[in-house]
Amino acid sequence: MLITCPYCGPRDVSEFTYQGDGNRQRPAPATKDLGAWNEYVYDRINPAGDHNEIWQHSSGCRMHIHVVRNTLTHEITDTRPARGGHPASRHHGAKS
Amino acid sequence: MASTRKAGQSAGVSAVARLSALAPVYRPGSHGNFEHGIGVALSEVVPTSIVQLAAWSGKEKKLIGIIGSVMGLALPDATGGGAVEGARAAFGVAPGKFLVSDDRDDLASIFAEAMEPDTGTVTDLSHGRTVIRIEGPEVEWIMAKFFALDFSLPAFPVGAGRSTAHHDIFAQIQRTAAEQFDIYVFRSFARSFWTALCRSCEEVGYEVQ
Amino acid sequence: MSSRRTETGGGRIDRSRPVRFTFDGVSYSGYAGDTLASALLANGVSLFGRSFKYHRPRGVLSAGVDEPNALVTILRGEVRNPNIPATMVEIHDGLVAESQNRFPSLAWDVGAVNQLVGKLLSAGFYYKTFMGPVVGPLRGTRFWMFCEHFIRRAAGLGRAGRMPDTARYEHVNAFCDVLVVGSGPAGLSAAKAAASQGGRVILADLDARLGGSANWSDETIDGVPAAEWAAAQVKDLKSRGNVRLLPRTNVWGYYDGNTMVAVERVSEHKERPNKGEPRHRQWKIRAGTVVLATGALERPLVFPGNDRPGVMLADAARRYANEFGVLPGEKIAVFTNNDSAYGAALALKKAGAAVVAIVDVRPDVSPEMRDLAGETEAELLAGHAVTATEGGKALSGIKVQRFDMQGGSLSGAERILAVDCLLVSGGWSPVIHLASQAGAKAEWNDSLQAFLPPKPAQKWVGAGAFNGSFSTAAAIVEGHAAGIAASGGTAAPLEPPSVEATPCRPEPAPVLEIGASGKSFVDYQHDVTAEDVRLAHREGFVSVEHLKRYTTLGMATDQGKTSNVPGLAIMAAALGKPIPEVGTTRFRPPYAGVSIGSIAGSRYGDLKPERLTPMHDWHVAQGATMQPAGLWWRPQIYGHPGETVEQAYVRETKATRGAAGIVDVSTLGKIAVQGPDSAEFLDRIYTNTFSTLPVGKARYGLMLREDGIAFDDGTTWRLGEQDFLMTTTTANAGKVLQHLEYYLDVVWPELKVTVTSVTDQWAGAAIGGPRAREILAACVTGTAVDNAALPFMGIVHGEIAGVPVMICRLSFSGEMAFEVYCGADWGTHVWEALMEAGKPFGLVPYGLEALGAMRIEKGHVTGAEIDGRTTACDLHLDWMLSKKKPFVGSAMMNREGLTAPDRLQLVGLVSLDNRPLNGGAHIVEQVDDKNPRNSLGHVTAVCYSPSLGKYIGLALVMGGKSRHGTRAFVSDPLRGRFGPVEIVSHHFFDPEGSRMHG
Amino acid sequence: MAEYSALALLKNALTGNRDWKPAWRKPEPKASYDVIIVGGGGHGLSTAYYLAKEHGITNVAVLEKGWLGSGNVGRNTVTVRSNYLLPPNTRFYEFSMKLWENLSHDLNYNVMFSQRGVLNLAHTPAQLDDFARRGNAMRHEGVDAELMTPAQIKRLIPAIDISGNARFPIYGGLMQPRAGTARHDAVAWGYARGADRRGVDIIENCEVTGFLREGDRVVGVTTTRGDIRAGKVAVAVAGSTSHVMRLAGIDRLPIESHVLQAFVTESIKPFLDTVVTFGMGHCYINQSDKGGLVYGGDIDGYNSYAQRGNLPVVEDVMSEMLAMFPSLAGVRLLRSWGGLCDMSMDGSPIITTGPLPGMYLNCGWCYGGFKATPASGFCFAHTIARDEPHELNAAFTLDRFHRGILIDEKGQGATPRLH
Repeated sequence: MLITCPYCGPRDVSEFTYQGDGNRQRPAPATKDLGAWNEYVYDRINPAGDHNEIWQHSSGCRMHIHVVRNTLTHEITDTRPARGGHPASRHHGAKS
Repeated sequence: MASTRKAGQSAGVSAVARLSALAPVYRPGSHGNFEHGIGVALSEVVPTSIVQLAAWSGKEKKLIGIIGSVMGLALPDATGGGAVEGARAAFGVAPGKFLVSDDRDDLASIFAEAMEPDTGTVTDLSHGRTVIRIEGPEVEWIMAKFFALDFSLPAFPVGAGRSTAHHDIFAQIQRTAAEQFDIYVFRSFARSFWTALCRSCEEVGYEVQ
Repeated sequence: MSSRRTETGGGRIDRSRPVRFTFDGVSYSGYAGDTLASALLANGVSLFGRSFKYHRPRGVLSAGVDEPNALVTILRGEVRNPNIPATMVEIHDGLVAESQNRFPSLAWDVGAVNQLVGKLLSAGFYYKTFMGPVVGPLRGTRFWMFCEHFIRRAAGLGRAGRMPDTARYEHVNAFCDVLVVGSGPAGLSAAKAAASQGGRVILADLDARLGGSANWSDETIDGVPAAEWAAAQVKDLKSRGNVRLLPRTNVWGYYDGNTMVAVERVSEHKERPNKGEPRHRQWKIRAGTVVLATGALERPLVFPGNDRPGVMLADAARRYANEFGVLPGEKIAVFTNNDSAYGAALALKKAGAAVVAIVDVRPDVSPEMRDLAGETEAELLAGHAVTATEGGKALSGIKVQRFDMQGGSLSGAERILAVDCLLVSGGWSPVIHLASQAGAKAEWNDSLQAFLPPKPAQKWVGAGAFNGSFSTAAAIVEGHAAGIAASGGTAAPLEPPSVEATPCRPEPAPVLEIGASGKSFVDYQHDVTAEDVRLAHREGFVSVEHLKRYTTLGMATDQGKTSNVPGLAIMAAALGKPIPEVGTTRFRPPYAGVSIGSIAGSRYGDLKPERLTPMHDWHVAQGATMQPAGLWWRPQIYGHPGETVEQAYVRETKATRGAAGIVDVSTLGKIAVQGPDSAEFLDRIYTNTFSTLPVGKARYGLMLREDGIAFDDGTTWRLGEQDFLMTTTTANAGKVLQHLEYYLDVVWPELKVTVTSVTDQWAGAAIGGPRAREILAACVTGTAVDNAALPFMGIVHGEIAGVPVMICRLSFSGEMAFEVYCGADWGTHVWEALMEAGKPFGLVPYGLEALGAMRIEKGHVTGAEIDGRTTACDLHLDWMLSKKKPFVGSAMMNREGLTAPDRLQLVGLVSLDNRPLNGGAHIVEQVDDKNPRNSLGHVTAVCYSPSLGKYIGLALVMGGKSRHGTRAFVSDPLRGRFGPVEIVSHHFFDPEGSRMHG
Repeated sequence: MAEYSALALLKNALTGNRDWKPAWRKPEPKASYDVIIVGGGGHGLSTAYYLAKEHGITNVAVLEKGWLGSGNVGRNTVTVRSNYLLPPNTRFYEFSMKLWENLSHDLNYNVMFSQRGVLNLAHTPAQLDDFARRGNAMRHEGVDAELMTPAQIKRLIPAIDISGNARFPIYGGLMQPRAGTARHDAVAWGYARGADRRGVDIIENCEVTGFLREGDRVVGVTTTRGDIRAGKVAVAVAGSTSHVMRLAGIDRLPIESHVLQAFVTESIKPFLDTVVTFGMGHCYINQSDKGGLVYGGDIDGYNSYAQRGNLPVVEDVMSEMLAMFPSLAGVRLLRSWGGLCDMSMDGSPIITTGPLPGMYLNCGWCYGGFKATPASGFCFAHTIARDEPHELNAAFTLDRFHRGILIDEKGQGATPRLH
């Protein structure tokens, strides 16, 4: 599998570390709502289809990137720096 | 402010000779299948200073400018963009991050002076990286054994840099001539990497300079 | 044994270069260019191996990678390479090959007794028996294990050696615009077309000689023999700078992102490799587009006795004759369901064999085929079938009967024909394996009786027989189009070349099995018969996967290349359904077997690189015993002659507590945290506060995971207002860096902070003990090191022996101690200077054991306690949890499961029987060495404490703190160590810290 | 249906093996059942078997979307062990082990359970202490465990490299002698046949497309073969858990589906009689009765439903295998494949009532579900029949994640790729 790092270009998957579901929103730090924290840490949409996820180019520029990858075909349709913010408008996984 | 950073993030300057990580395994001479010629030559480059420069978002161009004035190198504003001139080298390794190396032993301090904190940070890595140079007609072939990168000249032009890894060994690579690459590896891994490199070069015949 | 070598012909062999080799200890000769199969056939050898289950004698079926029968072991000294098809072994002087799965010899094999009980050994028989008695000594699993012992010894093919393989295996990466797999006419044409577009092209083929079927097809292309045409194409490709040719290369895996994996047999065809040359080289090819021109494989027909040595695929026989100048038989017959075998018959006729008969299941044979049959002077038996074969270890004759293709019935008198070779053809199966691996289902084509490639799921285009286009002219045209398309170019379609070939319609008759009595083999190697397939049907194992798993059809080393479609056809007939409704199995990597060494590559023998500290050579020179710690090597002890490990660390500990000791701490993770928001960032990451830390001071910090569990600890030094140097445990250095980067990139991108690994930049030495300060004072210049200049957790900058150093006064050992950091390249210089300065004070170097002993005495936690399950409270680090600010983990650390009263808590243990404790022992209230139970927790670390004169340990014990002062027992049934301990506070030694605070 | 035995085999051999009957029926689905089990893998089938055997509930259907056993029971590396550290796991897997020890008889189907031992190699003293801790934990739960020295290991496995020259020398190992291997397909088929003989309907090629609801309560399923009503609906679909539960409106679970690859070499003569795991990295290996070395390593480490993996893990596993057995470099990999793993957030399973009324859930087996097959079915059947967990699965709740009562063998927290 090749992942196109927005900085380095297409690189082998072995250079990347999977950092999991990119749909999760960390609650505001002072939030006391344990339900929100639990959902953030433990609960996953886990779709069969397009999935928003985060990878780190750990054996490259070390940037974290948002990736949209189809979990049925492994086809990647979008990558962008995670620093660009949460791609909420491209929410994937609710329907699959 | 700059002075504290200089004190904190630099190993400093000394007349005491520095010990190469490769010392016991560095064996000058011709090795491997060299009867029909030398495919590549290996050497350790010992730049006195290796410094990482990182710009805050939006300050990348400013940093490139500072590198230009301190190093006398004009960096193209592109992925891995870099330039090399004798012992002076600079190349991009990550968004807004550059590795610069030079014979000047106080390069980290020079950059710390030249760079405002709101531009970015300066981190001295002079002792933390070992630089291995590989050159010769078979250089792309040997590099391809180690790294999953396209080493052809159009894909990896002279001066440009790339960050990658050979299994567990992180490496930053700059093409310093058409048939020459400088590989920056972590000092602690340098000996393992060198040994593996030598072994892979046996096939084409190699010389340690 | 007579020579079967023809007088002339054989484009691949070099008759001027004879080669000597041995097979089963007998010396033979062949020619350069021969395969082991062709050379042995030329020597008249017909028996090559024994089948898996019934140990039936087997010859050579094919001429390529699909070979199910002729598997051999290649010996290189004591290194054994089992299960290699003789058809894929290029002979060289000194080659040593052995047959397999026979005892005592290939000709006389006792395992052949299995044939006598063949009906008992039907598919899946082992599921129905060997269950053994319900009671008695063989109850439970014992009876099965007793039987299994013998079954295991009877099964298996070749034998693997025990001597480490000394050959070299290597990887290389390649990038290209177009990878062409297969170098037959389609592949050559594709490569040429793609190369003409200017991109980078790689052409790979399994075989040593490029050209594929052109090398043995008897055709002419544009007026020249096909083999010459192919050679010219290859020459042309070779001359181009943008083409790389990879013969002897098995492109075995199609992974995501058009990542293709191939293994090249670099040197195994040579008597000895060049210096540094690998045996196998794995190519990882990232291809823009792949052209699949992988051709097709001929299938055998299923009929009684179809596995007799001498029965051979028709095209393979043609290949032996044309490419190797070898006649697989002198009197041959042909048995076919399609036209292609006629051309093979003619080729063998031309090469000098007598063609006795062509048996064709089809009643209506085209006039062109009748003409061809006439040319071979063979009797044409249309509407006939072979119903049996005769002979022992070689074919002597076949039985033929009239055959009704519609009903499958046999009629009329049985004729016996004396032949020594039977060529069979059951039609062709395109090699669609890579396309299937790429992630899509194959599609059945009824007229071709074959699975054709699926729609591409990745970037590939197909050409030639792979697509089901079996004519050479079509292959060349398709290849050209594929090459252009793969390059993203547009060009006019190629004018079809003029190809002179024997006429041949590609559609076979839909007959793959002749239902006569006798063992008819579908999967040769695994001895799966047509009856086995029908038995699977009777028992309900009807889906293709159940069929495969129940009968082991297609699971042999050839992966069903020849047996897949015949097996499906028989099942489909039994079900009365069309073949596609039975399904096809998904092909998975590898296409053909690949050496494990080639996939491991350079990591074979090495696995992981070594990480060495700047002072490594010094430690080794001083006789330190080095110990792995992750990838690092660290000194365990600096043992004196005759010392045990315990004696050494006790000596080192005593010396440190009595005077001074020094330990290499360069492996601690070090991360430069820089930028205007660094302090804020650390406040969020650590449980305690760093924004209040003054410049020039260090602070011990604790990090939690988001879920509230303890993650890592270490000191962080404030070197400047915006500059921190964070240290981590050795083991977690990488994980902590990643943790920090994640929060900076994903969670708080607004923070202006950079984090950089500087572990390798700094050599670190921790020097501690009552004399440590004096030693520093004796060698440090440029700064004072007294209490005022360097208070506890203070940092100063100075020089040692001309080298700038950074010294922080902190303590892991519990002594007055200092961590001295300098540039790594000066590490040994500074270390030696410290040793020299320490000499008058009794300074000793100490290793991990003494380090461990001293930290246990102090009750400091490490990875054994911060094990991913413990909380700050469990470790009595709750004093570090700030209540003034949120931090990572603060929201979740108080959940009910993390605060339950019965959680394991850190305690100290003192051995009350004055015997050593064992790490990993458990703690119980009552010892029961016969029936250990009711564990309360476990021992995490142990040592002899020289300071206390006792064996002590740390443990995680249920409700630990409330047990202080109580008695318990260690229970270690694994090592038979039981004994009383007192549970105490984990602060054994100097709990007030008066020594380190000085 | 006829008993399987050596005698039956002989009798049938004499009649040309023509009288064997299907191992299980192929019934049409009925309009309703007492219990529907979604998922015809090992766990679903064993659940059906124990519902019938232990609880007398036989009006049961097992619905399988493809062919029976097409999930993980048909694509794992066949290891059976109970060498766990944490008591809830140790007890559960040891109970499973006891069921394994009598399973062939119980099912009248030889599942080829072979107690050849499972050996974990340790490469540092700290790792050996860790293993001792685990072994002692097992011994305190009544499970067999032994520590082995390098010399003992060499005697057991002559081909292993115990030389101090190895990059990661072997300091010792933890052995569970009663652990071993079983024939994976036979387990599925044996349970299917056993359940079928007790009246359970096993319905293949029947994909669940939705759940029938009355209010909150689940009262049946819609399938590609029509609607089927049921008193209780149990879900045991491993890697497809999130997908199936989403059909019931549960859109988030503490589960990620990952791909795990497995490998087999060509057949070789007996080389390795024990299951061995490599400690510096992750590689486990055994040799099948057919002679193939069957082995695997880590999951690929990203969400996937593709049943196909990628090259990096393949290379890692091969390298680690050769670190143990350097003589195997020339032996050839024959086949690789991928399976879906329902990775939970603490690495331990979930067997529970709910999350909706009328529904029962069995999932989160990560890549260790095969050895659990008997106990999983046994406990899940109990949970379904009694509407409360068996004491052995009482800890395997769905709400334990939120409550922080985790069963985290590896101490990796909510990072499924690391479990």
